[in-house]
Amino acid sequence: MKIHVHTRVNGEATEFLCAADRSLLEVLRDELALTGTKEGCSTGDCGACSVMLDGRLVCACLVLAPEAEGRSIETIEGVAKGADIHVLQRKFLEHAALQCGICTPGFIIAAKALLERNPDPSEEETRYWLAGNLCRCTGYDKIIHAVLDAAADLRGETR
Amino acid sequence: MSEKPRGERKFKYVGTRPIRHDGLDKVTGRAQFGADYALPGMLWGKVLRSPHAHARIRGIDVSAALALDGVKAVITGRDFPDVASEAAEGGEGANDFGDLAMNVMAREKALYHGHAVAAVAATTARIAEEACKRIVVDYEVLKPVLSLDEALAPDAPILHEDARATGHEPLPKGPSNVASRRELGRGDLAKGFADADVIVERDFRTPMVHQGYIEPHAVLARTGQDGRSVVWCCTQGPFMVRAFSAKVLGLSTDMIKVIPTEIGGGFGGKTTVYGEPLAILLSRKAGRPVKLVMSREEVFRATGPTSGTHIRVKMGATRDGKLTAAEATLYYEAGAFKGSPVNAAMMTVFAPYKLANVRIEGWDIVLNKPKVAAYRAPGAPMAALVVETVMDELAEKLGLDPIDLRLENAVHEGVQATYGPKFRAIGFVETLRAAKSHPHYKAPLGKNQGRGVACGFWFNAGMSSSANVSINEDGSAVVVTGNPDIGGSRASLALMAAEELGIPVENVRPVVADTEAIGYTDLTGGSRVTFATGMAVIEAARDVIKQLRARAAQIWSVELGSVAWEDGHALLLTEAPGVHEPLSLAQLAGRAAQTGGPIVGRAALNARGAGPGFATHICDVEVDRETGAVTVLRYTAVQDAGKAIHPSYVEGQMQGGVAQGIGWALNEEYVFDKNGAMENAGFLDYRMPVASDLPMIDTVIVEVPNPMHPYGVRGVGETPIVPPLAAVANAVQHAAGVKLAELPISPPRLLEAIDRAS
Amino acid sequence: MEEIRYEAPTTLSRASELLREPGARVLAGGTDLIVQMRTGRFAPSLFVDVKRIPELASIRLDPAKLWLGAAVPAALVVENADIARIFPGLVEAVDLIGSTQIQGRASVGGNVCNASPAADTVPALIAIGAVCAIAGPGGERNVPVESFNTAPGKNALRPGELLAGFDIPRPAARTADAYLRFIPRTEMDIAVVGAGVSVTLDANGVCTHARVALGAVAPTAILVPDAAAALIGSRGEDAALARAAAAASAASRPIADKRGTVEYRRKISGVLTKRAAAAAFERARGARSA
Amino acid sequence: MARVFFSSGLRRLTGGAESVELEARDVRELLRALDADYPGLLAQIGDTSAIAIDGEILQHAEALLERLRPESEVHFLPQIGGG
Repeated sequence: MKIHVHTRVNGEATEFLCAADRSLLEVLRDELALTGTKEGCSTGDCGACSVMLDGRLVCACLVLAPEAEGRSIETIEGVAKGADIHVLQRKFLEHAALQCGICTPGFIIAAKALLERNPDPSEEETRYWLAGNLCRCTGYDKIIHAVLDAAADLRGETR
Repeated sequence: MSEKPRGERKFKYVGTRPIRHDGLDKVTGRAQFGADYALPGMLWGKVLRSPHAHARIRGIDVSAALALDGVKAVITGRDFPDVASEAAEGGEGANDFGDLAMNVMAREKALYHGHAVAAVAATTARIAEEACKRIVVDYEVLKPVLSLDEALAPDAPILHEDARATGHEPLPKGPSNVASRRELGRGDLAKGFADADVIVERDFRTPMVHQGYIEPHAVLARTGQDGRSVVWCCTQGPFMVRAFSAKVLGLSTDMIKVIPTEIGGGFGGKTTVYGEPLAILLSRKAGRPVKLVMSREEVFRATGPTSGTHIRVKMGATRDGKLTAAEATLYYEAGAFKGSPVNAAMMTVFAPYKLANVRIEGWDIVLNKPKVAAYRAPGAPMAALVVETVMDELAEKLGLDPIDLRLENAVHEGVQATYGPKFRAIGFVETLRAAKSHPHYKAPLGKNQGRGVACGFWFNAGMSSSANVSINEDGSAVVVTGNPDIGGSRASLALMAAEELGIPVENVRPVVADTEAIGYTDLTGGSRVTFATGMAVIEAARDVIKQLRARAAQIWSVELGSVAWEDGHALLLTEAPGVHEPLSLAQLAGRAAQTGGPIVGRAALNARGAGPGFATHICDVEVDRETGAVTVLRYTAVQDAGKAIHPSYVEGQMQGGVAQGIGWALNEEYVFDKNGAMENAGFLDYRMPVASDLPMIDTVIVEVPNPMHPYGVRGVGETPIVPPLAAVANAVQHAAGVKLAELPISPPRLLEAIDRAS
Repeated sequence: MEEIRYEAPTTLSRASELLREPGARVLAGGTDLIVQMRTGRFAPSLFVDVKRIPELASIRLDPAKLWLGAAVPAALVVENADIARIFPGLVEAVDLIGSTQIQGRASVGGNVCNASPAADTVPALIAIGAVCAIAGPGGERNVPVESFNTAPGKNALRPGELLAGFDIPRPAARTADAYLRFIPRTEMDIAVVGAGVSVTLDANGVCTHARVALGAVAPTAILVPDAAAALIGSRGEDAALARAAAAASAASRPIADKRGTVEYRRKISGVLTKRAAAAAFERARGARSA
Repeated sequence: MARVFFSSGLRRLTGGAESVELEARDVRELLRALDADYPGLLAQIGDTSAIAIDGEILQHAEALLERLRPESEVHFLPQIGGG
């Protein structure tokens, strides 16, 4: 017996059917074709599947799809508003903060959650907040620069 | 078109930092990676893997799996043709097609825990998993070989009874786990050591470590009624996947088309095939598309780590710091099939130094662990670890600055490398000087803090590349190549095309084509893309320019020779300027039809003249003497890039290599239980560095042009992972006052060393 | 292959009913359960999502005690200024549960019920004398945290029972707690050793009451009275801290595994006890002046 | 006369010689000449080795037709791969 789940994804009312043991990640990718949310481990250790669930940063691989009933979900596909990309997305591009790019959606979702909570994070706060997002290409250097620069930009400063 | 004298060339676009062309898709989630493709009627594949590290497969009963509703195909070793032993060109490292075929699907024996023994395609992933559980495999469990010492023991179980050691005598007679033994060297070792005032000897062991790319291997295969297969997969080499899969399945190359998806990291680990041939065979059997995505656990258990090693190095030097002799013995784990990177280790181990008297012995050993795959400068980092810790100790004993000792012995143009040939123009000395004059090198250190220096070398590769450059009607350009973009190569290739054509890099669209849309191209590896494929792009762009000049000559009705190309315009070389206004690329493109049709430039080459890369790294650490915890405080990497086409991505390669090297030095390792099962097959316990583990990583790009490349480019991707193991180890040894003999330098191991020392 | 079911009851009684079904498992944050299911350690037939039960989802601070609902996500605990002020050690422990993403889901109750010897919150809760409030068919019963877990992966819950939350007595004056764990990385790791300490000082800064608890050095987190005794009567000077450390090392009965050897865990339990105690004394002194 | 260098591993087959000069226009000719002078050497080198000609490292197969200059230096190397 599949479960009928009603939810909002990136602001849009979205319904889907799923088995009780499906993860939100599987439903986003395989049912809703929102493949911007990536799977790196399915054990909550890499952060590639980071999404916002009712305004909370979570790993979609560790959320059961039925739990999304009545909840709102934000994925990487919802970060850019129409033609305008988010400051974080722009800064990741300007700072060359991605190499292969597989971890990038997760980093942008997680960094956005950080800046919404803390508009002026220190380098250390940023590194700890993002410790759940693995990147194997960059050594994190340019990612941290991009996030701190985006924060400054959002504060109206120029670094 | 005359090439400006090397080094004096002024670049307009090369060396700038434009936003990569594929960037927007990757920050918005639109970019499609291996697992992001789906097709109507698609089945889900799942692989059944051996729960034993060493076992004879007596029989496999798949009937219960086939009986399960939703199961459409099951394959085992019996469904594959026998593939004869044959050296596999086009991949990385020493591959053998016979071994490769047995690695993707076990036949008579399962040779490591996680070795594929069967695969299923079903309508859902859950059904495929359930079907795997219902496959009955009759194993005769054999004693596994889990360490180099066990493998070499006289009574060791033998992995491959009918294999014999190759290489240089003396070799074991009869069956053994020695795949090969080789010797390299020259001069008089005994005399060299006799001439030494100081001799230092070190003995190190390093564990298997994984490339750790974040994207698990994924493949989607579709086979038509005509038996032709189309394969979407995340690989470093679509042409390699085509060739290797065809070989393993006994198909002709033209039966397989490979469409490379975006690739989520590889570092060498995606330079061979695992699931690709399985998905193709399942799709042939089921007559429906099959998607096969590895779990993270499968990636760790069944895809290429790099070798665990045991390395001994002995070096001698005179009082004034001249190296007189060097000897190395290297034992490298190949995993279940021959072909560790020990050869490269033999050639790189002493490569940075002038040495008249050298002896290097390299052993390639098989044991019941996953077959190793290439990993960033394969074989070199572990060898450099030992040599560079020895150099550090020599400097200490001689009372010399560690960089000065290296400067005293550093190789340069014209010096004969320890592995044979003479070096062309190289930038090793320049990296040492830049490191020595860097503020980091003079910065004060606090209590329990230490600084380490280490150097590294990597050959870099050339190999085959094809490129097409076509001009659009409006004068913009499309650059088509066959190398998956693993770290910004689209941008650097576009920059080179823009430089030649004289148009803004934004007007150049770089495209990664499939195996039927571009000429043969070797894989994205060996730090070759910007060098070799870049060379092809430059040549193709120059082909375009030649055609553009001809079109202008036609329009002006003058000789081709009197038309030059400068800054995106054709100009008439004549005493009477202004007779003909210069024609822009856009103008010429607009008149293409009337001057002979579309303008398309082509190049296909086997790039010669790859320039060796050298690096010098400085690392500061702090040690907690009560817990053995190590904190990396500061890190500076200096490297000769020849010419940095897109400096941001050169820096990125350097920073990424350093981060991987730090993980290798401090925490990463394969932990096996007594039966050969990996105990830490996940990101929680296979400890790759997280953001809070690392400091900012400073980079200094040195540019000593490679004389063999039109822009002076050298590969940069691999060299950065060579020095960090030693840089970190040297720093820790100074901070803690201990001598290390094993990686990783994990807290328990370091605390033990500290307690022993005090 | 029979289908797995999912229920999200809104009352304790309904949850307790559902949990009587064999194969039913409580789903709180899911950060342990879902991984264990994927790796085949459990094959639940029914998920009972308890996050919609008010008692389990609430934090309540009254003059006598703090009520911490079992299903409250770690992030809400870490962000709660009152808890941070009163129980800094507990917050330190909760803040060590996994990544930011994990803390958005993982609950203190789940961390305790999972009964991992290395769970970070358990020693911290033991140090501050937290009590488990268990709801079930036979009504409510209370069990001190130190006796809730019985073995690795095993706890005191009976069929139909679930952990509703924790009653944590508000500390006396000049009382403070601290929690430290050791991991090889700075984040994303399982404790090699964890140490929770709570001390109460008199007006002269002399310790009158102390509790020391260790994680990851025995099948379950352990209370170490000898270490506490070493602190009582002291001002937290080095000699006392050293005695507490020795007591902690002596009390730990660790196993050797991929995360640490026996000797190493013994040593580190001493080191962390010393450091956590020093932090607790420091805070308690501050609490006095404040 | 191209000069061929032998690493220690090969020297037991060259009577200890570290290098020899040979008359050869390309690598293929050079290998033939070596085989004539040092039986077993070619077998030892094998067809999976790499060959360095004046500093350019080539896979055995792609090296065969390389032209040799009178002052060319040739080294036999084990095969390697990058990542």
